[in-house]
Amino acid sequence: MADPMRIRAVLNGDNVEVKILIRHDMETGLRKDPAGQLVPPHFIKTLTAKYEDRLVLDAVMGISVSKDPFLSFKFKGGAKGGKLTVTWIDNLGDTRTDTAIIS
Amino acid sequence: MNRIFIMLAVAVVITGCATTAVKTDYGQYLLTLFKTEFTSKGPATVDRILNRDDVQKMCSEYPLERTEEMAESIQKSQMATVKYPADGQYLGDWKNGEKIAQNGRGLQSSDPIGGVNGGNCYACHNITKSEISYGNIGPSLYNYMKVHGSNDQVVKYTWAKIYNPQAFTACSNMPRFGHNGILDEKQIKDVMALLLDPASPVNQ
Amino acid sequence: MKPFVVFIFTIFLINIAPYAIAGNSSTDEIAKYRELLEDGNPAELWEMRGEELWKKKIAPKNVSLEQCDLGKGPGVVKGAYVELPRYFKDVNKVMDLEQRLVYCRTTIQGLSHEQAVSTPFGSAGHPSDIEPLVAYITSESKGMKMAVSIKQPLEKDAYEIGKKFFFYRAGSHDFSCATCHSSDKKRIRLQELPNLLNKVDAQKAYSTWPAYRVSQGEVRSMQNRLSDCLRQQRFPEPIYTSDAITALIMFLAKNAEGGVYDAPAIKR
Amino acid sequence: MNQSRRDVLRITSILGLGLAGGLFSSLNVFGAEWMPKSFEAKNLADALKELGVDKYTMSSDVSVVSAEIAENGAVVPISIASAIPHTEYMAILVEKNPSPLSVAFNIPEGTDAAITTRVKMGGTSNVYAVVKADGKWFAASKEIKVTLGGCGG
Repeated sequence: MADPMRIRAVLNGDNVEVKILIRHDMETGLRKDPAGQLVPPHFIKTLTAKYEDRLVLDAVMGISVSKDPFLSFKFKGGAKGGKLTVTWIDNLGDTRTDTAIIS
Repeated sequence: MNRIFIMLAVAVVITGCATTAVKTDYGQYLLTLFKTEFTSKGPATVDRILNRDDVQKMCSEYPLERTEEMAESIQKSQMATVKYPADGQYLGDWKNGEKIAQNGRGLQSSDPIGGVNGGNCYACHNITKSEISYGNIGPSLYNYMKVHGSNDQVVKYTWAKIYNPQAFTACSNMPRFGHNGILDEKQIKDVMALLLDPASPVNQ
Repeated sequence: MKPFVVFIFTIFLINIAPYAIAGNSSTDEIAKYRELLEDGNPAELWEMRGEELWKKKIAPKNVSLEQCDLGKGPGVVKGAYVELPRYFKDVNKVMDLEQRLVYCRTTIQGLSHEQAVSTPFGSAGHPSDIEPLVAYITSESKGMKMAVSIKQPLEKDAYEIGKKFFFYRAGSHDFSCATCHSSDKKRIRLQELPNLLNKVDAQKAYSTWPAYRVSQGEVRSMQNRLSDCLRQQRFPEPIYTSDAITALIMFLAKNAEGGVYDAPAIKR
Repeated sequence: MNQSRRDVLRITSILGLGLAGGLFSSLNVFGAEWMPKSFEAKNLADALKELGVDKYTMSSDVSVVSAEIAENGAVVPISIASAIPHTEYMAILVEKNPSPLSVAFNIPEGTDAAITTRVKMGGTSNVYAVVKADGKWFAASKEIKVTLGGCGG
């Protein structure tokens, strides 16, 4: 159900520079809809990024990460053409995995 | 919808050939579009944009410059609208005035009918030292008393300026808060106190 | 004489400095905030979804939008936006992008008008199909120069009506578009207001819409942007894909002529 | 028809179980688990305590980079970084938020201890970067002002 992520992974010198954009509402559970009803919480709890089989980032998130989350980081040891795979899971059990090829 | 634009187009071609009154006609077409395409919502009624007073009409027609006679006639007619407080008390509670100055809501299509309107003064004016998020469409009002004094004349001028700024500047960008019923008499007193109470942060 | 001048100048500096610096550093920090946002623009997610929607066959006719003529021939998306709004012969009418999309959704894809204009502006949990389509189509004009035409008589009419609209003062607050957008270097709160009568400002403003608005968490189209301006102007609500708004868009697009298009952007 | 539909369902549910099981167990092995007590803590001190931070040192080797003024509190770009060797864990906390802990990262070997993300801020507040290196905790903070913007409506 979830929309695909936008993942960029670019080799720059020794570093692979990674930028991830995720389409997710990140509902806090504190917001009221126009009818005045509380909108239930719906947010990503965990995210992992793997280069091939190696874990390169591992995040846990709360309700105060912004809507449509953005993450940017760097790691060493990646090669052009290698695969970077990102997976997130939210509090309702929705999950999404996308892969980018390092350029 | 399609038909309207086609009709308008035909009208333009005809009048365009026959007369020179094309310029005013565009205004008429715009009114037709307002009538057919806009809907009243909450306090924001269609009537509000269809039926304008002479000042709105004149300032729309001559938006960037106008003759001295025009300006004077607007200022004179608007000065006559100013109602001073019946009890002779001009200053209310500056703390409430600050709230009014911060509040940008009221009278929008998204606002409730009969809700409390803000003055949104900070949108255009620097007012207090502590609020860094202020606009510059209007002049700074910080240190208002130091700059203008606080004698009776200044107090009356300030009241009239908030009530109907066009009494002093024809086609001013500032809303006519009193004349157009945006703020009531008590609210204007509170905003007056924000500017003219020695204890107000404006004068600290 | 000289020391006296210096003395006065120093006093002047001391007096104005604290305010001037406060004002400048605030706007500098806002500029920095915006720069940081540009590092990652969620509008790209809308562009991806929009491209998918453009190519997706949907009921009732089971066809995609790929035969939609945005002015440069059926299916041509590249560069279409910098020439919109424009006159379309098949309807004998000036249309902006969103009107044209609704037209294609009804005539080519066979949706009813109600279906074609449903949820024009998305919100959390209620995504719009139109905003992603707009994001995709506009992104295909990145780097091109704004080049709307007002040669066709109906295009010229739209421009003139839009100009009237821009200066039209009405409502409880006597506001028009011009109230906030006809002089240089003005701010509302800390937000800089483009002078839409000044070419440089008009180009910069127009070429960065639509945009992902961080305050709303959605990509907002030009029809949405102007409707929201009107709301804050205390005007009543225009129907979606109103000709009055298209006329206003035409006026603004023409003022931005020659500006290099760079949207969807990211904004407050 | 019914039979095949049931098969599909069965396959899906088995896959679902397998996936969920596999994923969660791999997370347990490789990554962090979501810590309800830390995320639900209502003030900075409690959030730090739940993270296991008994004491920490403010360090100039840790940084929080952002604009000093945010035009909108819903999206505030924040970069945190640590120049301390063997930084293995980093977290962002917004002191005045109803729940201060926003996000935390395990930094595997080979990954830079420098991450950029975006958080929501209820209002003007100090934002903390708290990092763990060689079992010790370090921190840095920066005040970010959240302003009222736009036309106010």
